[in-house]
Amino acid sequence: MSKVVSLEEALKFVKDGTTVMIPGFMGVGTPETLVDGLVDKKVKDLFLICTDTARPNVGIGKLIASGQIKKLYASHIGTNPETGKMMNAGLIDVTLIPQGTLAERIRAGGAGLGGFLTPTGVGTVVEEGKQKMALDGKEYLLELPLRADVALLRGSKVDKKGNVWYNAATRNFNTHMATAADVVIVEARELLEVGEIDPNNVMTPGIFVDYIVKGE
Amino acid sequence: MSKVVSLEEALKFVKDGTTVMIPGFMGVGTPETLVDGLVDKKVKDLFLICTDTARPNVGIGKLIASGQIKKLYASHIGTNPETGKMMNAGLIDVTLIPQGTLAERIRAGGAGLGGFLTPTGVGTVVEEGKQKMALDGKEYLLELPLRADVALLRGSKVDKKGNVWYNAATRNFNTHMATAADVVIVEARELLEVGEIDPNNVMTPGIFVDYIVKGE
Amino acid sequence: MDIRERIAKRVAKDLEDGDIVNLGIGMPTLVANYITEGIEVILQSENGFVRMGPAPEEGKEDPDIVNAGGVPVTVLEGAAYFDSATSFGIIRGGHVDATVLGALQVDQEGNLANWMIPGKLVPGMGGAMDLVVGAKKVILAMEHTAKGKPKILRSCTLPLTAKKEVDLIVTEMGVFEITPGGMYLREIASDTTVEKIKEVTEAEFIVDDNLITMED
Amino acid sequence: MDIRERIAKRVAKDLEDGDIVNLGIGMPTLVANYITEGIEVILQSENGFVRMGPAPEEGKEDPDIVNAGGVPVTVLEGAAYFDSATSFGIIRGGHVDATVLGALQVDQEGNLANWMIPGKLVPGMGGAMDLVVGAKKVILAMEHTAKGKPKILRSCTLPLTAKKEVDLIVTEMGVFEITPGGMYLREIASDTTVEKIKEVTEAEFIVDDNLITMED
Repeated sequence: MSKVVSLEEALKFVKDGTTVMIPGFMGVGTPETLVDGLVDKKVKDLFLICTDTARPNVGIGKLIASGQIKKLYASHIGTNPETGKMMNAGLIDVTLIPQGTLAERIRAGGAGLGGFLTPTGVGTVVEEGKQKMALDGKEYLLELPLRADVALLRGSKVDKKGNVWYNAATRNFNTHMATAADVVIVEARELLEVGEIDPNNVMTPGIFVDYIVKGE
Repeated sequence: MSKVVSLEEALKFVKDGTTVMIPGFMGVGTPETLVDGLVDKKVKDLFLICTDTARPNVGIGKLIASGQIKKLYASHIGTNPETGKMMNAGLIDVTLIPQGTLAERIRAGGAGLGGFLTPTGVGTVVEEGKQKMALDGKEYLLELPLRADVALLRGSKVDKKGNVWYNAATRNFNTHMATAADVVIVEARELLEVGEIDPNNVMTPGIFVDYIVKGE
Repeated sequence: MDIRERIAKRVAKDLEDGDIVNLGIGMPTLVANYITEGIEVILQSENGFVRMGPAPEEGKEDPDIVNAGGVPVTVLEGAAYFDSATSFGIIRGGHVDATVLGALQVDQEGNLANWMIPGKLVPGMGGAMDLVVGAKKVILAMEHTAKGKPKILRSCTLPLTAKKEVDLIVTEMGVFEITPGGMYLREIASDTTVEKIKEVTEAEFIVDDNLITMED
Repeated sequence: MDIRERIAKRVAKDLEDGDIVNLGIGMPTLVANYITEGIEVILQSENGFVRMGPAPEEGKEDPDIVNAGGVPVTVLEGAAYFDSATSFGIIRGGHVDATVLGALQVDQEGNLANWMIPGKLVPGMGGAMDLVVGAKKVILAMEHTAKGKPKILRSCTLPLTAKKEVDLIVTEMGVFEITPGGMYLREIASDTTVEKIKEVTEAEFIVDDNLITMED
C-alpha cells in the first residue's frame, strides 16, 4: 500500500477539535501545502501545538487568521499580533511554554517517557501548578509529555517509504513531532524513490510516517 | 588551535580513577585506537560507562582483560565471561542498567535535565533505591542523569573542527556520550577538511568535540 | 521440522503487514524465515536501525552493520540508521508492534524472567526490559520446559524482566494467550494432549472452547 | 558612536576565543560586528544550527536558513544543523558559554524579566528561559533606562524569565557584575559619573575600588 496520498485523503484525519502538531520556526519548516489545505477545509476548534505563530499569513499564522484554533500551546506569539488580539478577546486559549521544554515534552511523548525534570522556568510563572523537585541542591520542574492526534510535517526530501531528510533550519520540531502523534503526515517538497536517501542521513525513519502528500 | 592531537596528548586526560564513557555495541562503534592507548597507558581504577563489555579482546573487552576497570555501568556483560568472573571475584563493581535507560541517562546528562520518568524496570530489581511515581495510573521510575570526565568516541568521518559523521550501526551511544563529558575525544577513522561533511548530515556538531586523534 | 522451527513458524503467523518487529537473539531470530509471503514486516534492531535484512553472503560482511547479537547482517532498501536514544525511543514509545523474545520463566500473570539467574548467570538485561515494556505485543518463543522442568509457572521465582507485559506464549506444545481473565490455551500441537501439557505446566490455564490444532 | 553600538562593542570584549555564544534578537545581534579580531566566536542559533554567519547579500537569501528572529542569515564553513531538542540540549546542558540578551528589568539579585508585561505585551518566552538558565554566562545588553525610568531595580516587578542567573549588565553608562556578595559597578562610561548612574539606578550597587573607564 502506498503512503503517497492526495491532500484531501491525508487531511481527513483532521476534524473539528483534533489536536494537531505543526512544526516550523517563523514559518521555516512549516508544511505550507498542508496548512493551506486545513484553511480550505475550514475545520474548526483545533488544538494546535507549535513553537510560534509566525506572522499573519505566513505558515501557522494563516490558521490563526482563519479563526480555526481554539486552543494553542506555543513558546512565542509575539511576531503575530493577531494571536495576541484573539487571546485577549478570549477566542484562543493560549498556554505559553519555554521552547526547550516544548521540544522536550514532545520528544518525551514520542519516546514513552512519563516526564522529565528541567531547571527552565524555576522561579517563574511557568512553575505554577507543577511539581518541583530538588536534586543535589538544584531545583527542577517536572514537565509532562505531549502527544497529538495528528502531526503535519514538512520534509525537504521524502522517499516513498516515508524516510525524511530536512534541509538547513527547517528541521526544528519536525523530528520530534514525527514521533508523538497517532497519525503522521509529511508534505514532501521533493518526493524520491526508495533508496535515494542514504540510510545514514535519514532524519525521520519512515516507520514514523503514515502518509505523504506531494507539496507544491 | 588545532583539535587534532597525538594519541598520547589526548589520553593525558585519562588518569587513575577517571570516569570514562566509551560507546560501542559489541565493539561496533568503539574507538579501538583510543582503547588500545588506554591499555598501553596502564591507567587503573577507571569508572567505565558503556553499554556492553563486548568479547574478550574486542573493544571494551580489552580494558576488562587488562584489569583497569574498578567500577562499571553497563546494560549487558554476558558476551564477555571475563567481566562476570571479575565481578564475582569482587574485582569490578558492576551496576546493570537497561540499555534504553542508560542511553537516556547519558542524554539527560548532556542536555541539562535533572532526570526523567521511565516505565522500564518497574516491578523489577532495577527499581531498588529509586523514586517511583504514578502518573495517569501508570508507574514510572525516576532515573538520574549521567556524566563522565572523559568520553572516547569513534567517528567514521571527522572534520578538523570536530564535526562527526557515523556510519551504519556504529552511531549507537556516540552521539549521547559526545554531550555528557567534560573532555570529549574522537578517534577519526577518516579525517577530513572542514566543509567536507554536509552541515545537514553532521551527527555530532564540532562544538562538542575537544580533541581529535587519527585512528589506525 | 524441529521444535524450534515449529515455534518460529507459529510466531510468524501473528505478524501482520506493516508491522515493526524486534526479534530477540536465539530462536526468535528464526521467525524472520517464516514471515507470510506477500506481507512486509519491518525488522528493528535495537542497536540502531530499521529494515534489517538477512545475513550477508560469506566474505561480504560489513563490520559496521551487525544485529543486536553482534552478528553481521544487511539492511534492505529504505532502511534508516539512528542512535541508541532514538532506538529506545522507538521501543519505549510504542512504535514497535511486536517483540519476540525467549524466556527462562513466565507466569500466568504475564510476568517474564529472562535476564538473570542469581549466582549463576548475570548477563544483564541489555535492551530486554525496554522491549518488554515498550512493544505493543510481547510474544515469547520458548521451549515448553527446561530439562523437563516447567518454565510456565504460577509465579516467576527468578528476577523479573517486566511485570504483566507478556501477551502470547508459543511453545512446541501449544499457544497461550494471557488476558485479564486468565491464561488461555488457544492452540495445541497435533502431537500432544491437554493432559500432557498440564503435566509440564505449573501455571493454571483455561482451555479455549474452540481449541485449534497448531500447524506442525 | 551611538549607545547601542557602544554597548555591543563592550559586550564583545567579554567573549573569548572558542566561545559558543547565543545572541538574542535586537541589540545583542550587533555584538557580532565587534568580536575581537583573530579570535573565533561560534554563534549558536536556537532554531537549529551553530556557526551562524552574517546576513546574505541581497537576492541571495535562502528561505531555509534564518536566525532565531526569522531573518535570513548564512552559515560558515564547519556549520552543523540540528533539531530543536538537540539545540535546547546544547543550551540547557551548559554547552553555550555566553548568551547576550536584552532586558525589560533586571535586579541586584540577578533576576531577569524580559518576556512579558501583563495586560500589555505577552509575546511568550520563546527560548529565553532556557537560554538564561542554561548558558554559562548571561550578559545583558540594554539601555540603562526606559524613557528615563530605571530598569536596574532592587527587585523585578514584572514576571521573571529566570531567577538569579544574570552575570553581567552592560549599558551605555557602565558595566555591572552580579556576584554573591552584591552587584558591583566595574566600569563606567567616560561621559557620566557614579552620581549620575545612582540617579537612574534603583538597585543598590557597590562601586569597584578599581573602577575602569569604559571604551566609547
